Amino acid sequence: MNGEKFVTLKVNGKEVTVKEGTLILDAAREAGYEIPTFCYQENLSGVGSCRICFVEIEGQKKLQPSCITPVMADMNVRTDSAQVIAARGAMLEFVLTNHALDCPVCDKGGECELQNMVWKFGPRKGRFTEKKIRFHEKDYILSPVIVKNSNRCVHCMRCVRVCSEVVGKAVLGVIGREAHQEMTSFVRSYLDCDHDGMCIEVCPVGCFMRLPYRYKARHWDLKSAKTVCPYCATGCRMTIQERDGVVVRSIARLGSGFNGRMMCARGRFGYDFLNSKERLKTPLLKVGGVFKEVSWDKALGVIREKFTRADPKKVFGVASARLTNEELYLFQKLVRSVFNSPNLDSTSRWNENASAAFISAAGIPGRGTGIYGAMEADCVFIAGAQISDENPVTDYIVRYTTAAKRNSVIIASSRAMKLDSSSRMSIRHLPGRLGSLLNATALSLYMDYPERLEGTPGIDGIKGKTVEGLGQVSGVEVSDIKSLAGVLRGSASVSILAGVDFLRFREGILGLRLLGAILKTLGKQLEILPLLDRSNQRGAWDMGVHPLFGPGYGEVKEKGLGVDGMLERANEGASDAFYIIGEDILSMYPDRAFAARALSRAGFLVYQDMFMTETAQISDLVLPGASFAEKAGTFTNQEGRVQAAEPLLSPKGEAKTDLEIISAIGSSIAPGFTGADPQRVFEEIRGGLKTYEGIFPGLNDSNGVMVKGSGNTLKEFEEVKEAVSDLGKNTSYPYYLITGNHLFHSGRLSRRSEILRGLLMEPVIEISSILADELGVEDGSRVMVNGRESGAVFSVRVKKGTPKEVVFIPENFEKAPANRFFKRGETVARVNITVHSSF
Amino acid sequence: MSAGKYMEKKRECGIRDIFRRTFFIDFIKGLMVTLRYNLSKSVTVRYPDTEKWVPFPRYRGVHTLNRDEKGRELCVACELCARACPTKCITVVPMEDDTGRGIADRVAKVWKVDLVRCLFCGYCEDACPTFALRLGKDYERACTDVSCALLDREELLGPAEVPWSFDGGVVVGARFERGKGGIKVAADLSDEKSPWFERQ
Amino acid sequence: MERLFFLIFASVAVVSALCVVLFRNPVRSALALMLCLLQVACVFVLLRSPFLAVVQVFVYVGAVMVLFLFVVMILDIRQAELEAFFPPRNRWLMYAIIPVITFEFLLVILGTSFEGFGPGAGGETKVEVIGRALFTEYLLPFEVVSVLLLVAMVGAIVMAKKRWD
Amino acid sequence: MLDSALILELAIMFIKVFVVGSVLFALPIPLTWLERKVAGHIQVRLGPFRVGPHGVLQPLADMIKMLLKEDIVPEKADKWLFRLAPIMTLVPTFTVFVAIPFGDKVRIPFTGREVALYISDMNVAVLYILAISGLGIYGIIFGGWASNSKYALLGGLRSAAQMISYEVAMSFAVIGVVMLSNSLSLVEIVKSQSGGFLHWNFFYLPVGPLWFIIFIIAGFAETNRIPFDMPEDEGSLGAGYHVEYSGMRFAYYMLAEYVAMVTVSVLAVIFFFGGWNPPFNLPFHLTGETAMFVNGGWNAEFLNLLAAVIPLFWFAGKVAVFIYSFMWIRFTLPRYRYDQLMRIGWRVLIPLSMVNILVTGFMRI
Repeated sequence: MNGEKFVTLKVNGKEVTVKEGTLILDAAREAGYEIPTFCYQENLSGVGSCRICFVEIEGQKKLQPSCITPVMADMNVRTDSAQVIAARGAMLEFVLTNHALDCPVCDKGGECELQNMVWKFGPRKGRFTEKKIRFHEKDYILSPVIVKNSNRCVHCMRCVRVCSEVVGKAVLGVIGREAHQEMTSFVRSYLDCDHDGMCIEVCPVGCFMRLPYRYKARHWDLKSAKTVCPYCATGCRMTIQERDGVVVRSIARLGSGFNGRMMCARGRFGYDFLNSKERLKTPLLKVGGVFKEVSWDKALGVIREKFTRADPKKVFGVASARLTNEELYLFQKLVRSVFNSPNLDSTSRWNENASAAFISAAGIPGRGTGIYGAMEADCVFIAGAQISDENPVTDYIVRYTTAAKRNSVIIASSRAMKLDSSSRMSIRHLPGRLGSLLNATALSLYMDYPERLEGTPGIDGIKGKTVEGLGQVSGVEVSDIKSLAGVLRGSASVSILAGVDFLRFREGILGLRLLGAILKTLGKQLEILPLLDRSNQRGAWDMGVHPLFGPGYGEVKEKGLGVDGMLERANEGASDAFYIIGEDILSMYPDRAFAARALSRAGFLVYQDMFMTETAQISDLVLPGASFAEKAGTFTNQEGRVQAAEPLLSPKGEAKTDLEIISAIGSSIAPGFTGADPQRVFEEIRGGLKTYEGIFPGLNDSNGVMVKGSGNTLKEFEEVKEAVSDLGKNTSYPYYLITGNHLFHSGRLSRRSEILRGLLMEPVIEISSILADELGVEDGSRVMVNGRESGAVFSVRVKKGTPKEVVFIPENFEKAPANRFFKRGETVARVNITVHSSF
Repeated sequence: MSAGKYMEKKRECGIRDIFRRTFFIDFIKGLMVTLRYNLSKSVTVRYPDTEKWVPFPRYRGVHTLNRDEKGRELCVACELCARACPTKCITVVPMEDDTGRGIADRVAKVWKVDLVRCLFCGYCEDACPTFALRLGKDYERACTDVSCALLDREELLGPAEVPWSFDGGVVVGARFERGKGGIKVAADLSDEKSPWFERQ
Repeated sequence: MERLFFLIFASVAVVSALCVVLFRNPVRSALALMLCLLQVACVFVLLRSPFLAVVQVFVYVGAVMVLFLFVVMILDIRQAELEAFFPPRNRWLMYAIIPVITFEFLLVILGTSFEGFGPGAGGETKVEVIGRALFTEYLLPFEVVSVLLLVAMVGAIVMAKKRWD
Repeated sequence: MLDSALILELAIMFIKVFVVGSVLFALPIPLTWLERKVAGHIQVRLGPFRVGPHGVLQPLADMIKMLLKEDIVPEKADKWLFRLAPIMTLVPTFTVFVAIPFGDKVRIPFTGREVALYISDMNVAVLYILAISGLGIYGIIFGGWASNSKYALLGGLRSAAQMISYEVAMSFAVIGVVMLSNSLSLVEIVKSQSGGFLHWNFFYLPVGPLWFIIFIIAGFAETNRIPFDMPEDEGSLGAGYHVEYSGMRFAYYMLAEYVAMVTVSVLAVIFFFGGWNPPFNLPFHLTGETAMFVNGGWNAEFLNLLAAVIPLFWFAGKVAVFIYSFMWIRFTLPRYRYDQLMRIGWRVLIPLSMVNILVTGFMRI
């Protein structure tokens, strides 16, 4: 970064000074000249295959492809000479010799790069009269979401490069040579990949196409809206497009968000839950055990009656972390100032003390940390995250940026993941023993610099332990710990990507804090980036939807109860009214049986969501809410990036946006409550929260706006008691069950998407290859998984590199809810697995 | 002639002129003209009772969707007609279907035209890459409710009353039919008659 | 029977004559006057003078009354214009003249013997008879009346011409 | 007092009035159809063709339409006069026919009884016709005035001015005819023209044709037909005096117009073309006069009947020619301007007729 050299060259007579090693293409673009490109794709390695980007360099007889030629000092480049222009036309004519001219039936027609380029530069007439090469007569399907037509291929290889360099699957390759070259999967077989559609998005022509969007519309028919992906906290900027009120695709565009063209399968294909027929359309009131459609006035009347009569101490509110910032802010205002209750939370999966401690340890109240900034560090330490499954796009970003920068990626996880292949070191620890690993690393560092690290907060807790002892507890070799400590010691800057496993297992938060403190004391430049799994989790915390702190992490008068506490109180019968927005507690709370029992005693239960979820079915009043595509607002992703979203549709039937509903409830109880104008609410947030002061996220703001530091710290949570969980030894249930989101699913919302269900329908269990060999099962085999109180049949996915004792069941399947295997207070469930014979 | 001034025709006072005026010669000439027309054959096309005008091939009437010689739909639902339409009266929703046409399995699920908005400019015809869409020779669209102005794929794909092989530009025999569904003028293409401009 | 017809015609004539004066709308008055004149023509027919009857209709009803109507419709006679002819301060004159004229009429009617009036015994009066009488016995009065009419016409044209200039 | 002869007389009279009245009422029905057909063919069209064969039922359809149409009386109209006016136009046009002779006296077969083919032969018939037809103007003036619409009023006034202007010329032309025939009775006038077409007033050269031209021009003007249809000038007046009328009341005006057209045609035939007289001296049994005296036997009675009917056909044929001419001219000539119309009336026709009277007078001496 220092000591970079700059060179000066002339582009069309204009002097430009750029870094050494810059491509001529980038230099010319910086100078403001247009050079058409085909095979060139930002962030991918250059191949220079299409030769569209030819430029003339003084002193060189031949034209040079600018996308792979670096600049040299005192070059004189011409991008618009007659020779260059003739060459462009000739290259396009050449590309068209074998390109099937079936634009009228091609899905890409109208937004095709080749079309645009020929229109702009190309020959109006080709001289090629021979028969074109046809690879096949009919398009063939590569995956439930990808369809392929090789006749249109222009051999730019973008798909192959993106597949291996960004997605890391390398399932696409080149078959054949020269004009017969075809980019496809091995023997055109069905793809076993992330199904993220990156190959579709980068394809300049209609070679890779979306199967769900196939022959649905032309891009000019579509109405678009910029929004933010609702599935995880990576917060990908995306554009959803509808035709005749039906959302037909979501795309990510270059230049419209930090994610560029990157999106995962969920974001790119999970839009169709918006069109679901099962969406709730009217308020439903349970009368005599049966839901009856009622009017909004009636529903609001019932709410007013029940909530005003309730004891404020016995009123509970839970809002999903998928709502917008405005809605979350208004929700906490409703609960705190209208219901006068301190009891509110934004998630049902983890304890409020744990989350507060994590927030504090990960420095979330501070300013936002950009992922690209974090990736500048010498060492990237990813801990407690199932990043490839829960935050796929973060995974992509980590992969391609570290590949280019060659910095060290170290992964600590109890489960193997795709990113392992891009890492310098992958450490497998036992589930729930991440804390011991971190402590061991901290101890190792402490032993290197005992004087400098003396007095670091929390260091006393590990003083009496040994690296070996802690390593044994965590199930990690001492040498691995030592080398991890070595890499950290040798790096000038360290980024820690801390995932939600910290919250799921609760151990390790102190370790994270300790390690962070040690690294800071050692003078390392440290960035901690939380990796979260609900799209607006960070926003929910920022807005103070948490029992222990208020908006902007400010103090609250009275600390309330989190979901744990609420359910406990409800179970005791001390609940009068319960207001839940979008959080399917029943299917997400880790102990399903307890949650069901508690909610059935919860007094008057109001549930507000888009679908009739399991929790909705046991509630007393169901209010139809709106999806992200139907509301305007802002989202704050895991980095602290605030992005605005605009509505594309209007809510279905009589449904309303959650902001409107919250506002209506508020003003029905307390007249004068804030109105349902997102703009005004955001202004209120901006005025009240230091974090959001002066933030004006715009729709065209491609990178969003980073939040500022709130100035508040959550010091009091630093001393959270935390013990190493007892994994126990149980021979009848020999395997540790961990859970999380699957690559194709996020919570239960994505299960409403037909396309995503087409990608993964039945419940799966991920087991290690060693275990698979032992059991004699392979991918797709069916096994019976038994917990102490329940069991279910799963389809097997074998994962190499996972420890034998660890099995993973995604929490997304309604047929086999993972939370059935859990008991309250227990973070790692024990199960046994037997081969299920369907005969 | 000076500008802006009305010059009265100079009065002639010759013998012929006096004769002309006295015996109303001009008037009688006029009467003879009208009498000649009165006795001549009428040029009226007896539409809709017995005759009907079939327009020339370049006439732009109601849309037709055509098939190839094997009877397969030519339309590939590319939506270019809808794009080209200045009044946005065409709606195309494509779908995939096995048509046996080879790679172009794209066909129209919905192909609707709203003739109330259509101005018969023919841009859609020009835009069509497969010659599937042509403006036909049908011009009878009067009915008592707007539904007959909304034509969909099934109606347009049906055999046209005047096939493309028939050149047009002639008057043919016709039959006026009044049925439950409304009125209709059925043409008998084999019964060609002279066009009106060749009559008298 | 003839008497019956006479009574009908006469009474309608009287009533319509009253209407002429009493209607406020001049167009209706003209209509009533027309009716009155038609009744008189009918009475002429009863008196075996079809020629007179026809001439009455032709001249008075067909021509004179149309001109009256023309004037009424074009001039739009209203109260104010009438008052130009009869200023309120001169109205006593009108009230004075009316009884005088009435008295004169009564004198003439009472002083006239109506013997010899009524339908002629010799059937209808032929046109030839009238023509012969006019051009022989009453030639002078006829010519005098013609000259008078000519003078009136010339005078009217002169007056009209004056107004044009 | 009422003996059987008188009753029979009255009965015959009623029958005659009834027949004439019904024919006159029915006549516009074929005439409107004819007018449309003539218009169509002159314009190289077909005219009405869809209601009935060759559209003959079109007038019936129109009549039904007229009957069913709403009778609108404008709010600001003089309602009483508005309702009265069409009747005032209609009545005189019908009354004129009291004096029109359609034929001479005929013998009814096997009875020996003579019946005149006219309602009344009055000795002032010519004057009567002029006087009565002049009354038709009132309906138009009152209709125009009562509508309380400027278009209608202007139409009515134009009509009145036009009729008065041309009444003079028409009267002169009739005086000429009276001078030629030496009688005011129409029957006499017709009879004076018997004996071949050279005896017709039209062929009393040189004044006969001139009288006819004056008469027919004035007749066109009196009936408000093209080229003198200023009162209903669509271009400047909407529809003229009847612009506010609808339904049956409008139909009355139309009826009156057609009957007036028939009247002028009939008068032209009687005054100038020998009425029911045939143009040539035909065999005796084909002319009315000679057949009158044949008596007895089937053959004779048949000839009698023939003799009674044939003149009617001559008369009707001549009238038909005139009616066709009316239509023919309508679709040949354009409309005059109002000042042109007045100029023709006052500056051309009236001086011309005065000169013509002098010439006729000298010729008759």
